[in-house]
Amino acid sequence: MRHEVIRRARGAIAALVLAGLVVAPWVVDDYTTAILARTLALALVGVSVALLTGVAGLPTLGQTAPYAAGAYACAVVGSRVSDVGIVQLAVAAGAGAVLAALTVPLVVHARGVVVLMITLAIGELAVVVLGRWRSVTGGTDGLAGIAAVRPFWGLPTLANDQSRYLYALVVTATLVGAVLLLLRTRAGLLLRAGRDDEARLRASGHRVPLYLSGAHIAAGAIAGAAGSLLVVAQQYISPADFGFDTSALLLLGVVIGGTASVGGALVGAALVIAARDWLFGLLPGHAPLVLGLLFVATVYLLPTGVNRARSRLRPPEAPSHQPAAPEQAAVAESHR
Amino acid sequence: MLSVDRLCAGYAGGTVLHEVSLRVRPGSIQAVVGRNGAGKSTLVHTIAGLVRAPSGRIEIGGVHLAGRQPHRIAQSGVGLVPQGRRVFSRLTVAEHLHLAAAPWRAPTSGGEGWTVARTLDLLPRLAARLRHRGCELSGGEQQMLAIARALLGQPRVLLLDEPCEGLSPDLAARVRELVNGLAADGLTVLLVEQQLQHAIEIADRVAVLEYGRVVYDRPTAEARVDPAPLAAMLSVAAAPMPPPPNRSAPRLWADTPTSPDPSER
Amino acid sequence: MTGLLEAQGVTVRYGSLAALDSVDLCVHDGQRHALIGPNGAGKTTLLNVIGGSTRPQRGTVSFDGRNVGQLGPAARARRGINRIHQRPAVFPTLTATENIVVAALPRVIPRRRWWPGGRRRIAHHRAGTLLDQMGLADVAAVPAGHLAHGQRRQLEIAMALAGRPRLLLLDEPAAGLSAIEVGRLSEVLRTLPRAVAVLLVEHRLDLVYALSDTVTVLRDGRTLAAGTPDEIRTSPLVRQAYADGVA
Amino acid sequence: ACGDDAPGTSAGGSIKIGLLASLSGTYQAVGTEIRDGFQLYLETHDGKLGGRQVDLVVADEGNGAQTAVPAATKLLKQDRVSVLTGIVGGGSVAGVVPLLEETKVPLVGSNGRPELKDVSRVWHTSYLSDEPGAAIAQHVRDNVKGSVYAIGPDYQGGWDELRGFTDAFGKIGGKLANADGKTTFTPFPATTNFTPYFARIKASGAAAVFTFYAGSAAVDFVKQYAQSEIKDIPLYAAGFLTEGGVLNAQGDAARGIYSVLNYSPDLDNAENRAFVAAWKAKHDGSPTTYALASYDAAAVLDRAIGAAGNDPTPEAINTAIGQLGQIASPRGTWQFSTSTHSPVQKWYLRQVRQDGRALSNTVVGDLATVGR
Amino acid sequence: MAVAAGTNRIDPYLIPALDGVAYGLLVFVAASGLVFCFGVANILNLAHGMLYAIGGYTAAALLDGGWASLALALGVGVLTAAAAGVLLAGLLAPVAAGNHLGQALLTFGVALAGGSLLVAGFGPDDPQVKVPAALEGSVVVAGHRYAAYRLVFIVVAAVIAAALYLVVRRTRAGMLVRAAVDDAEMVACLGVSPARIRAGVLAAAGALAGAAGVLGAPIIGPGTDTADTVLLLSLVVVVLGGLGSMGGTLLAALAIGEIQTLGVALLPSAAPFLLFAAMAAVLAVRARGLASRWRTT
Ligand SMILES: Nc1ncnc2c1ncn2[C@@H]1O[C@H](COP(=O)(O)OP(=O)(O)OP(=O)(O)O)[C@@H](O)[C@H]1O
Ligand SMILES: Nc1ncnc2c1ncn2[C@@H]1O[C@H](COP(=O)(O)OP(=O)(O)OP(=O)(O)O)[C@@H](O)[C@H]1O
Ligand SMILES: [Mg+2]
Ligand SMILES: [Mg+2]
Repeated sequence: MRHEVIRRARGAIAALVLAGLVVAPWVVDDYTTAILARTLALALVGVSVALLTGVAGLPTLGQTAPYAAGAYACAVVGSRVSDVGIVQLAVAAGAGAVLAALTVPLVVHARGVVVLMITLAIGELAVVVLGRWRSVTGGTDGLAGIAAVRPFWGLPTLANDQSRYLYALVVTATLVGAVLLLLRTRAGLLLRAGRDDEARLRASGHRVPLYLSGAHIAAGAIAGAAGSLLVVAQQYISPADFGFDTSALLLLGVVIGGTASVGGALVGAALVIAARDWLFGLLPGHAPLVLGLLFVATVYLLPTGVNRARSRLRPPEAPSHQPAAPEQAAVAESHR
Repeated sequence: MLSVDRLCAGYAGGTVLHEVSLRVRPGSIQAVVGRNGAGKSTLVHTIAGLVRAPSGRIEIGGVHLAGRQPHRIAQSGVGLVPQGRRVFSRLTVAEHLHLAAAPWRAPTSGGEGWTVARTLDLLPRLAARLRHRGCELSGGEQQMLAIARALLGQPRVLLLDEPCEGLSPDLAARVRELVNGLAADGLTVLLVEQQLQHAIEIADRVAVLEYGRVVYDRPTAEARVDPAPLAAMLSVAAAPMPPPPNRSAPRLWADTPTSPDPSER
Repeated sequence: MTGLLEAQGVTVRYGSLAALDSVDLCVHDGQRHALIGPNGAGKTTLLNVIGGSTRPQRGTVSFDGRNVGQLGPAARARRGINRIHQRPAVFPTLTATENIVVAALPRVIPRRRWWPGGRRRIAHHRAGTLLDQMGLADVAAVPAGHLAHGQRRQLEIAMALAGRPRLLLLDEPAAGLSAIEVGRLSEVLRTLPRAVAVLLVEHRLDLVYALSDTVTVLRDGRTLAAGTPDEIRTSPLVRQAYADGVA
Repeated sequence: ACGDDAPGTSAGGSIKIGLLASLSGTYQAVGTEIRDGFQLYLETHDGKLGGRQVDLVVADEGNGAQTAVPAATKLLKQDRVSVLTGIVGGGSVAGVVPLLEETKVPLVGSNGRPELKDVSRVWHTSYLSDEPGAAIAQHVRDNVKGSVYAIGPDYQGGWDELRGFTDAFGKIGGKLANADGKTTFTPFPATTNFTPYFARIKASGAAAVFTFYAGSAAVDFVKQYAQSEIKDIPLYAAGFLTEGGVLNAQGDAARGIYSVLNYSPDLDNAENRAFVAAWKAKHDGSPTTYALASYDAAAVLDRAIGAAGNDPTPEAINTAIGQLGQIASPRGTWQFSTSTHSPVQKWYLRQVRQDGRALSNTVVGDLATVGR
Repeated sequence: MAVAAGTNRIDPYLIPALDGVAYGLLVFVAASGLVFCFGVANILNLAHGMLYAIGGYTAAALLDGGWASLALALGVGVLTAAAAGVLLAGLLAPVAAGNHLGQALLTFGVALAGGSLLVAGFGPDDPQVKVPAALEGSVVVAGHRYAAYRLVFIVVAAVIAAALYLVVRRTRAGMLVRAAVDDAEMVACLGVSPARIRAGVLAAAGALAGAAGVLGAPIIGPGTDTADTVLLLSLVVVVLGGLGSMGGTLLAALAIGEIQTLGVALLPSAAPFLLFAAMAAVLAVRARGLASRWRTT
């Protein structure tokens, strides 16, 4: 059976990658380790983006908002309350979840590209707020000099790149594992069903908005946690870290990874971010050019990952007797 | 006219059609029946170029078509009434007709060409719905629209995938008459039909598809004489078969009082 | 006694066109009620109104004695109104089994609530039996998007049954089914528990007469006639309606 | 985890210097000037600083911290440079500082300069963002009969530039025309259309306008100003409004604008004549303050590395910079302030005037010497 | 003067209001390419901003203050951008129609690469744009001086909007484009190549963007981040306008214009939030409205 083989191969590759990541800090130099740590944080946001975009069918450009909320919450807690990683992680996740919960009313009823624009607005607004709320965020110049964390009570603080990286790796692995488990349950099934044909899901008695809200909040929590990882990895945060280009790159990374697969999203996002950071150091002045060409190339190299018509933002109009999804109705409006 | 030779086709999931061969003479109707999932639509789609055929030949008037782009095939005179209507949901009925109409394409069948007016008085219900968009039509109306769309393309070869699905019995009967008449005008027709009776009623040959293989392909005359084997193959009660179609005079507009009771047919 | 489903004075207008014009319909517990009529008569629209996906301009729909006019499709489904659509609607990327599981979940009550995956296991079991009943066992693991047209219709019927309906709305269930599958379908419908009421829209009149105990005829959004199959079969009015439906 | 050779300095008496500047994105124009300025100094001093062959590693700062930080990490942790220079954005500097602390490498910045708690390793050859405004306040006070409208972009740079002016201006009894007496800040970089603000200025009855914009925003502002109904109200600005490439894009619209800056190509001193000549030999157009600051950064390093002895470790260079004293420069001599580690320098009043075919910023007077 | 302003409260808002209209129409013109490409033909083209920039740089390179040069720039800009559009269509070939995220990936890549090539070609500094002297000056409206060139867009926008509407609604080509959105395979079965349609669409979209780039250059001039600005505004307009309805899009553009000008003039403190807050609110409310129309549980 072909699928079987593919699944096995995927498993093997995943195992290899994980092993590689574990030994990485001892074989590569500090720079690479530092970059990797930072990349892990962003990849984790990528996972939350995939959860919404691919699994729940809410393509998002706004995950930078809960991400930022988590990061700043963590920074504040770190400098004023506690330097214990677990605490900061919890607070950050909480902050992300709360922000996501607040924005639920904006997104649950929208679909496709409309969600994309609403979330984009949310992200941009978040950045503006960060820039002006100087007492807490330090304004557009950002927050520096954040105290190093200790993963757990009684453990030493993370003083060097290796330790920070390993901390990020452990957290990321745990959270991704949790997400994968969650998707194996009924929740995953229902989300996929909703993405396929929402009207049908309703017609068999499911509370779709409830599920979507749940997914949105969960994604927010993950992004928030990722935020605290960024603080640890970078010891500095500024609104620039949460700007539009970050969310755009993350979305594209997720697309490259094949929207519906969490593992793919993780890898995709990581690759895109790493490529960017690496190129800006390596090819001063030509990074955007090369990055752009890479994107174009991936479309041709990864036909299966990208060219599936499934990841459409505007599904084909439903047949007459199924209620049209809001956005199609929007189209209908416009065509009256 | 339309000939399919040892055609294999399928999807990523696996091969569906195994060495299917059919030969449809000009002006004749070839019926294809078979269980759900047997491969009928796949056959139709492959001929229309919507499904790639790794091996086998598809010829129309001696021209090899397999592997061509769908629009090329359509240009060479193949009309399709797909299963499930597939009308354009955002276009109004009028726009459908305007789009499909190809007056510049000479009517290749013997009869006069199909104009919007002619299709409308064949399917009067559409005339009353000109401003409705595809997604605002009832199932049957969509089916009518799909038929009209195919006719307006002035096809030489017509592929009908369950054209009567969702049509009221009388309208279905009228559509069968229409198809019959078209054949009389020299059109080549491939008709996929679920109800054997209806297939036999107008077809010249009937083929049975089973798991993507042609397991039966005979003139309907034989089936009329001895329906047993065919009926057995489709495991239906061997009901008395309808009389052979009268091709000489298409009775399109002769109003035939039909009743909603099949037992009276 | 009052019916399980009562629709009164239901009117649905699309611009100038009246798809339904003050239609009354009453379906009793366990009744097999057929709804026929020429194309565009308003059958599907009526099912949509009952199912809750179309809101009528006028008229009330009450189910099980309660007015459900304000409820959406999901709420009605949870109360026991399940349906299949005229054009088969399934979850294309989910396998046939998963499709049924999803449809079954809302009405599954696990024996041990705290047991993880309890609901799922029950739903899976139900899915297995339904697939066998509908003769889809051999495509159980195929993504619904890869099923043939008829197979999808069968699958959606199975999904509707999986929801443990008290009222089953069937919009042309036999359309596109081959002889064998039609046979199987009528078998399934015949063997439905009496508790389940069925509202059947169908153009295959032989099936209608065989399966239903009451028939309502719609035409141009109005109730033309209602009665037992035999009355309808012989009514010249109905005959005329169909004939006109053509011209 | 790898090779612990003394960072930067390697056998052949050469030294590794990292230059971080925006070579792509919004600030590319400034970034390239900064790179060219530094390279010009190297070329005119046969590739040596402090007698050591310079191995210059350039990295792209991009649009801000999110790209600057990883690039700086590469310079500091992979290339292990012994000095970092350049950096356009204040935010980028803020983001790089923690890395400097960690790697104990000094930064000789040549542009952006945020508020910093600890400047022990941070030096700037440019200026503090609030200095231009402070320098021109007195002149505006003396020459404008009436209140002045203050408007600027809504980000750290804008806040500082305008605070510099409004504070000094207020101290000496100047009055702002702004409705609430507070500076008007426009969303940045979102604002491309300034006419609504011009309407408010008109309504406020201001006798002059003080502003600060750079890059595209500067072009939009000036062009729209010249077409607006307040085009006759004199416009005073921190120099960057009409500095470098933007002046060309603004064209005639910029004519007559007053600006304050620490440099102008037509300054008359030996260093400047040499500098401008060398620059014009390689590039078309005159050098800007950005290029100058970077050129001076090289000059600073030249002397500091020379003074740092035969093992110029980052630490040694850092201490050496602190003891440089007066620095002769195309902008006139200046020196590092001991408290802020940025120049104590003279500021000039310039006006956009016809100069041959092209428009240019001509010095029309000296302003205060500023620096703490 | 302060008194005058005091006596007449509306006066200071007159120019912003008028400017809001002109600016909104400019935005509409800038977005028109995307309106057609994404709104109507459902192809998500993130390189739209780059196509606009092509027009802008052409204008900067060719305009010398004479009318002839304006015509020339317009011609060249339109042609180049249209050609770029066709190229884009070629690149898009392997991406399934309706696979927006795939399209986003590819076109975003093209935008990045193309954008940096443009900057490499024309230099990082914003170039100067010399419009004909007649348009350079300013006219007096209701006692206020006002940039003449901006008024030009009232005409241009009207023309483009009308043309788009007619083409999309009335012509066979327009119908084909819309049909291809619903079911490209069936369009093919009518004998028309979907690939051709796609190429045509992108060419047209390119032409529109190019024209907008040339005409808009004096106001939203070419520069390092023109592309992003234009793309963002265009996306907002298209989605806010309800994906493909010409009337809706015009309204959206005008609304954005007013928000960016009158809104700013009325409550400057909220300026940075206005645009996105308004957009999110409107979209969310509309979505909820539609949702409640077909009744979520
Ligand atoms: N897109 C697809 N991808 C993979 N497999 C498919 C696809 N479409 C159909 N199949 C498979 O091909 C087989 C034949 O399908 P097809 O639609 O041709 O049957 P059919 O004879 O038309 O059935 P029906 O009478 O229900 O229309 C079925 O087993 C189906 O599962
Ligand atoms: N969304 C809509 N907008 C406008 N008109 C509609 C809409 N939906 C249905 N109609 C019209 O209402 C009438 C009834 O449609 P309905 O689908 O109920 O007919 P039906 O009885 O199901 O016919 P069929 O047997 O062909 O399915 C049709 O004439 C159709 O054109
Ligand atoms: Mg079929
Ligand atoms: Mg119907």
